[in-house]
Amino acid sequence: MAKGGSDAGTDVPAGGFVQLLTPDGKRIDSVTTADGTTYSVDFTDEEYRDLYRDLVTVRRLDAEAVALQRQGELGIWASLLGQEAAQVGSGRALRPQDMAFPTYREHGVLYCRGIDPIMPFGLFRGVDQGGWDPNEFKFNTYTIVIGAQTLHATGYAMGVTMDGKTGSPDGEAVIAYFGDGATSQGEVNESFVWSGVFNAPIVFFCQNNQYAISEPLERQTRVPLYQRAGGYGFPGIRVDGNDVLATYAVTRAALDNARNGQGPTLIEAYTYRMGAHTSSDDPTRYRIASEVESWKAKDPISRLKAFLTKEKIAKDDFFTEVDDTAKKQALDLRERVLAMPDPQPVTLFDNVYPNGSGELDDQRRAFTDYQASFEGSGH
Amino acid sequence: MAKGGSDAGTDVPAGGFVQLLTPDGKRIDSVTTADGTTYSVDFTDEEYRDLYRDLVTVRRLDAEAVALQRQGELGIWASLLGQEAAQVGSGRALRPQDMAFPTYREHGVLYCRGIDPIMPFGLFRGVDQGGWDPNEFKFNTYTIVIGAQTLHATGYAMGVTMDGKTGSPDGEAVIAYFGDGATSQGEVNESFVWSGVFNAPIVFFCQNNQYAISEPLERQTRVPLYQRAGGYGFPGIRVDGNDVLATYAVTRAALDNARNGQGPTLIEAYTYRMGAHTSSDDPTRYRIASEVESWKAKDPISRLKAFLTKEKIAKDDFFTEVDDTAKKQALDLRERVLAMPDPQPVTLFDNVYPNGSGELDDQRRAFTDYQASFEGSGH
Amino acid sequence: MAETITLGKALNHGLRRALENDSKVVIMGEDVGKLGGVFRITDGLQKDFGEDRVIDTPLAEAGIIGTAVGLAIRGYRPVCEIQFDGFVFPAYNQIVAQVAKMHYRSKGKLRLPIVIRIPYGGGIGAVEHHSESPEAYFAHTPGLKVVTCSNPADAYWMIQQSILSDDPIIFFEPKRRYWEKGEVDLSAPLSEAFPLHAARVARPGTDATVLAYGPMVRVALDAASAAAEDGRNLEVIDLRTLSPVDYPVIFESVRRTGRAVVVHEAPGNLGMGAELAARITEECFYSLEAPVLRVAGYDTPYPAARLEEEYLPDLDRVLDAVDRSFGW
Amino acid sequence: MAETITLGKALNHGLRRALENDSKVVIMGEDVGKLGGVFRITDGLQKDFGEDRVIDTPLAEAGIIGTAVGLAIRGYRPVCEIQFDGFVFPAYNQIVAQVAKMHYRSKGKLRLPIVIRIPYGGGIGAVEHHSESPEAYFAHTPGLKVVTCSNPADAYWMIQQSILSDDPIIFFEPKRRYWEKGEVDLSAPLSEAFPLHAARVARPGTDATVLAYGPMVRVALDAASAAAEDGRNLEVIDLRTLSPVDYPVIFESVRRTGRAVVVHEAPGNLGMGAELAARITEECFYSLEAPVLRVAGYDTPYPAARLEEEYLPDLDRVLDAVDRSFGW
Ligand SMILES: Cc1ncc(C[n+]2csc(CCOP(=O)(O)OP(=O)(O)O)c2C)c(N)n1
Ligand SMILES: Cc1ncc(C[n+]2csc(CCOP(=O)(O)OP(=O)(O)O)c2C)c(N)n1
Ligand SMILES: [Mg+2]
Ligand SMILES: [Mg+2]
Repeated sequence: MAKGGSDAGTDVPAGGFVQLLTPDGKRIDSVTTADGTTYSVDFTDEEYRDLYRDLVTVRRLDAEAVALQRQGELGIWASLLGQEAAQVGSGRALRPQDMAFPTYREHGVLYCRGIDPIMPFGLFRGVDQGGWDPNEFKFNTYTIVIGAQTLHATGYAMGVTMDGKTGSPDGEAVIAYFGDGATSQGEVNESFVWSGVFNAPIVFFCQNNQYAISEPLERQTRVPLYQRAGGYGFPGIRVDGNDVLATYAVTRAALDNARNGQGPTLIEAYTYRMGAHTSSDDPTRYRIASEVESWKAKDPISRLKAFLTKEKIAKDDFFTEVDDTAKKQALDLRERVLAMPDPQPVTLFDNVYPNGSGELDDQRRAFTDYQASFEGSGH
Repeated sequence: MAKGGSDAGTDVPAGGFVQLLTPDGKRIDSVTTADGTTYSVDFTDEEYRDLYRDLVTVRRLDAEAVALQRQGELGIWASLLGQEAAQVGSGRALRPQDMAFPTYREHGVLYCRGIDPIMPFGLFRGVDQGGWDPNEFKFNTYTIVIGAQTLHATGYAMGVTMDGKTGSPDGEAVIAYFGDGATSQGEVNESFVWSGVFNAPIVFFCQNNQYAISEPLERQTRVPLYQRAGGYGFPGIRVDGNDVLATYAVTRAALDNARNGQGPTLIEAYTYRMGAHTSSDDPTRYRIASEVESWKAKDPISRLKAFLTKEKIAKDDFFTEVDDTAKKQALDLRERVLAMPDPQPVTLFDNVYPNGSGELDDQRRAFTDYQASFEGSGH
Repeated sequence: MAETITLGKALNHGLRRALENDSKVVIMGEDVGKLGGVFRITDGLQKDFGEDRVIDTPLAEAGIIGTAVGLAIRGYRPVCEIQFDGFVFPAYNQIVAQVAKMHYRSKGKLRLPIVIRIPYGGGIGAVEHHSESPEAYFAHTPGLKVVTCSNPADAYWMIQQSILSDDPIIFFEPKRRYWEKGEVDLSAPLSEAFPLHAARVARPGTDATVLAYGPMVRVALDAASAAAEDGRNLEVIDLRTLSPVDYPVIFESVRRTGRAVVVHEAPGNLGMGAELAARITEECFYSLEAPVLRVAGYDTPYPAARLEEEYLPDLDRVLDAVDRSFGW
Repeated sequence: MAETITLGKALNHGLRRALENDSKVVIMGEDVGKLGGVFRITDGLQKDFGEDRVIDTPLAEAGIIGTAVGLAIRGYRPVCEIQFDGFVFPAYNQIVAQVAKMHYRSKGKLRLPIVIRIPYGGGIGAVEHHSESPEAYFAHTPGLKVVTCSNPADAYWMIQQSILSDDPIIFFEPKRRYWEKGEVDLSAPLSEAFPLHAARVARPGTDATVLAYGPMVRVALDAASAAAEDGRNLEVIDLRTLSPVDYPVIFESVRRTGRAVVVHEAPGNLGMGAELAARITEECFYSLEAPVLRVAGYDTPYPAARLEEEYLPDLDRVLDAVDRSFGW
C-alpha cells in the first residue's frame, strides 16, 4: 500500500493509503501501490474548480439541514460533515449508467448524481420514508438497517452480469456504500462472499469515519478494514478519504475494473465524522476535542482550496462566488423544505402491496369513516 | 504456506498445506510454514498405535450407524467417513479443560473426548434432540443450524478470558467446528469479527470436505478458505485433513496459542466427504466416481497403517486386534441403540422453561386427560 | 389432458412453466441445481435453463433473499428456495425489514416480485429445525403475502400465480404432502385457474366449519369423512391464502354452521387460529353456538421425531374439538 | 424512602443493582459503554463496573445474542441491549432457533439466563425501523418468555426479576415512556416485589375490561378517566407478561364486566389482541355481551413520523371501541 506523498506526513495511518493531495494542498502526480497499480488524475482547471464547488456546496447544504433540524423542521439529520471528499470523489467517479446503493448519509453522492438535493428531506422531515424510484435516479432509497443494502447491491450487480452488461468500457458497475461499523454485520460479509463467488461488478465503498455512533474502530476490527477483501478473493485498497483527487482516482479505477468484468473491489475511504453521528447524538460523551482538532487540519475543502490558490487555478472572487451560490442553493432548499406538505392521513394505507389487499381496503374504509366522525366535532 | 513433504506430490492443493504423513505413509519430520512456524510430532510407538486405533474405531462405529440407519433404526445419519483424521487429530489435540462446539458430524471428536459414542444417537434415532449437558462433557450439543455454534464458541471463549483462564500453559481454549459451506454464513463471519476484536482464545476448525451437500467449494469461495482469517486480524493455516499427525500438530499449536493468550486461529482441514452428505443424500447426482476414487488414495487410515508397518511399529496381529475390538464396540453400540426406549408422550412438555409455565402446565394436563380418554378404547 | 402427479412434481412443472414464460424468472437457493433441491422440486431445471436461471447459491439465507432484492430491483423475478422451514431465520431481517417494506418505502415506485418457497411442517420424522410451521411470523408482517397449497393442482397453479404476482409472496409447501398424488391439467391456461388469494370450500357441509390449510387439509377432510359416519356433516375450508385471509367465504360458512374449528401444526399461541378465532367472533358473534376452537401444535419447541405423532393435530384431535364444540 | 424518577432512570438503577448483586451479570450491546446507550439506560455503568461487565460490542446483533449464548453456557448472565425494535431481526435466528430451544434440546441440562432488552413502540417521531412493536414474533415462540413494563416502578423491579430468572426473557421497554416519572422505592427488597409473570389491575372497574401493556397502559388509563366522566367505569389491566399471559386475572375480570377491549401498537393481524380475544372467548363465552374488540396499529408497515399519530391507538380510538362494545 502506497504511503502517499513523501511529505504526506503524520496524517498517514499505519498501513498507509493512497493520497494525491496532501492536507497542506500539495498535489502528488501519481502513486503506485504495492500491487503495481498507479493512481493519478489529470483534471483541467475547470474540473478542479468544479470539484471544489461540489465540496463546498454539499457542505453548505448539509449545514442548512443541520440548522433546519435544530429549528425543529427535521426530525433528525445525519450530517456528512468531514466526509465531503469521500462522497464527492466517489460520486463523481460514477458513470451515468452506474448504480449506487447508499446508507442514510450519502447526501453528497446523491448531489453528484445530479439529483435534486431535496429528495431525501422527506425522510428526515418525517413526511415520507424516501419515496423515490431507485431505477429512475440510479440511486437506491436510503437504507437505515446497517449493511442490508450491500446484499441488494450485490444482487443488482449479479443482474448486471446476467444482462451481459459487463466486459466492456461502457459496461455497468455498482457501488455499495457503508460505514466502518457495518463491516461487522453478517450481511455485509455475506455480500463479500457472494460478490467473490459470482465475480460481481461491484465496488464496496466503506467510509471509515472512525466511529459507529460512539464506538471507535477498534470495536469492529484490529486490522485495517481494506484487508478484509483478500480473504474473499478480491482486492482491497485504502484511500485518503479526505482527498477528493485520490478518492476519485481509486474509485474510478475500481468501477472501471468492475464494468470491464474484473469483479469486485473493496475501498476503505479513511476519513472522519466531524459532527455528531446524527442530530440526536452527543459526541462529547465519547471523544475528545483534540482528536477532532487534529482532523480539522486534514479538512478536505481547505486542502483543495490551498492547492487551487497556490496553483493559481482559482482566485478569491471564485471562492466568494462559490460560497454565495452555495448559500443561495441552501436558502432555496430551506424554503422548499419548509413548503413540504404533510401527508394526508389516509395515505398511510397506500403502497403496502402492488396488488392491494381487500382486508386493507376495509381498514382504509373504516379509518376514513372514523376520521369523518370527528368532522366538526372540534377534533 | 508449506508445501508439505517434498514428495507429498499431486495430492497437495494449490496454496499448499501442512503435511507430516504422506498418502503413501512416509512421515515428514517437520514442516516450517512461510510465517516461520515449525510443525512436527514426536509420538511414542504406543501413541502412534493409539491414534491408529482411534481412526479405525470411529470409522467402524460410523459404519455401524450407517447400517443402523439403513435398517430403519435411525431416522438419519451424518457420516464422517473420510474425515477421521481431521476429527481424531483435532480431538486428540484438545486438552481436558478445553471446550468443543461441534456441528452434527463430529462423532469422532466426541469419541476422542472420552464420551460414550452412544450419546448423539438419541438425536439421530429421534428419541431426543441431544439431551446432554455441554459443560459436563466440555462438548456442546450438536448444532444443526449451520454456523450458529461459532458464535456460541466465541462467546464462551470471551467468558474464558473474563474468568482469567488464559495467559498460561494450563489455560483454557475453545474449538469451534464447522464446514466449508458454513464459511458463507453471516454468523460465522461475525464470529471472526468478534474473536479478533476480543482476542478470544478460540480455534476455528473448518473441515473443508469439498462439499456443502451438493455444492462444491467454488460456490462458497474462489480463494482458499484459510486465507479468510487475515482480514480479521488472526492467522489462518491449512492442514492436510487426511493426515492425523499434521492435524494434531497444527491444532495443538493453535489451541496452545489460544490458551496462552495469543488469540484465535483459523484452521482449514483439507479433506473429503467420502460418503453421502447424510443418509438422505444421493451424491451420484452431483459428483463423479473418479473424484471419489482419487481421494481413496489419500485415505487417512491406510496411510497411517502403511507408516506403522514400514516402521515396524505394529504388526498384523495388532491390526487384526484393533479391527476385532472396534467390531465388538460397534456391536455393543448397536445393541444399546436398539434398546433405546421411546420417550413418554407427555415428556414433550418438559424442559421448555427452567421455571416452567402455568399455561404449559394446563396444556400438559389437558393432554394427559385426552390421552387417558383413549385408554382401552383400542387406540 | 389431466395427469396424475405428486404435489412435488406439480411444483416442478409449475416452476418450469414459469421459467419458460418469462426470461426474467430465476430460481435461487441451496442445492437447487444439479441436485434439484433436497426434495427434488427443481429437478432438471438447471440442466434445461442453465446456471444463470437456476442458481446454486452460497450457504447463506440472508444472502439469498438480500441478493434477490437486488435482482428484483434490476428487473428480475427471483424465486428463492429456503431448504427447510427452520432455516429461514437467518433471512428474517431481509424479509421483514426489506422485502416487506421497500414498496411502501418507495411510495409504490419500486416493486419486488419475489417468491420465497419454504417447505414446512412436520410428519416426516426429521431432526430439529426440519418440521416447523413459521407461517404466523410472516402473516403478522404487513407488506408480505402468505399462501400455502394442500394438493397437486393448487401447487401447480398457485406457484405460477405467485411468480406472476408483483407482491412479495411467502409460498409455504406442505413437505409431508410432496409425495401425495392428484390430478392436474398441466396445459390449461393460467388465466382460468382458481384465484390465488381465495379460500376454497374443500368439502361442503352444514353442521360445523373446519378451517385448515397446507398439510392439515387432508387431516380435516379425513375427520369430516369420519364425522359423516356419525351423522355429522362438516364443512371443510382450505384457506390457501394466509395473508390476507379470504374472510368472506369463512364468515358465510360459519354463519351457516354456527361452529368453527381451526386446525394447524404451528403452536396455538398466536398462531393463525388466534386471528381466525378473533375475526370470526367479531363478525359472526350472534351466529356462534360455541367459541371457535383450535386444534394446533402445543406451545413447545417442535419435539423429537418420536414425539411428533402426539404433537401434531390428527383426525382424533379434530373430532374431539368438533365434539367439544357441539357439547358447548 | 421512595424516589420520583423516570422509567429510563429506573431501568438504570435496576441494572446497576443487578450488576452489584451478581458478578456474573454482564451488559452487552451497541454503544452501551461510554455513551450509556442511545437512551442512556446504561449511563455510568461501564465507568463503575468496567469494560468486562458492560461491553461495547461490534455492530452485529446476531453476534450480540450468539455470543451471549456462549457466555451463558460459560455461566454468565448476559443482559443484551438491542438498540431499537427494528434492529432485532439480524438476531432473530439466534433468538428463535438457539436461545429459545437449547434448554429443550439439552433436556433441561442447560439453562440460558439471557435477558434481551428491546426499546419498542412509536410516538417519538422517529424514522423507519425505530418505532415498531415486534412482541408477537417472540410471544409466538415457545421457549421464550416475554415481558414489558409500563411505569418506573415495574421497570425497576421487572428488569431485576428478569435478570434473576433462569428463563430466556425478551424485555420490551416502552421507549416513548422513558421520560415519564413515577415513584420507586429503590431500597425495598426484591423478594417483596410484585411477581414478574403476573398481570395487574391498573384501575379497577365494573363495566368493561381494557387490556393493555407497555406504552398503551397510559392511553388505556386516560381513556378510563375520560369514560368515567360519561359514567362508564372501565377496568384497566396491565398485562406486564405477554408470554405466558396471566389469564386467570383477565378471565375473572371479563366474566365480571362482560366486555373486553385489547389495545396495542403492533399491527392487529396476529397481534397479541388476536390470542387474547381467542382465549377470552373460549373461556368466557357465555359471559361476553360483545365480541372482544381490538384497537391496534393498522396492517401496514409503520408509517412516516407525520402519520404515526393516526396510526397509533389513542384515547379516542379506545373510547370508540368501548362504545362499539356497548353498542353491540
Ligand atoms: C442492524 C442495525 N443495528 C443498529 C442500528 C443503529 N445504528 C444506526 S447508525 C449506527 C452506526 C453505524 O456506524 P457506521 O457503519 O460506521 O456508519 P456511520 O454512521 O459511521 O456512517 C447504528 C448502530 C441500525 N441502524 N441497524
Ligand atoms: C442455516 C442453515 N441452512 C441450511 C441448512 C441445511 N444444511 C444442512 S447441512 C448443509 C450443508 C453444510 O455444508 P458444510 O458447512 O460444508 O458442512 P458439511 O455438511 O459438509 O460437513 C446444509 C445446507 C442448515 N442446516 N442450516
Ligand atoms: Mg462510521
Ligand atoms: Mg462441507
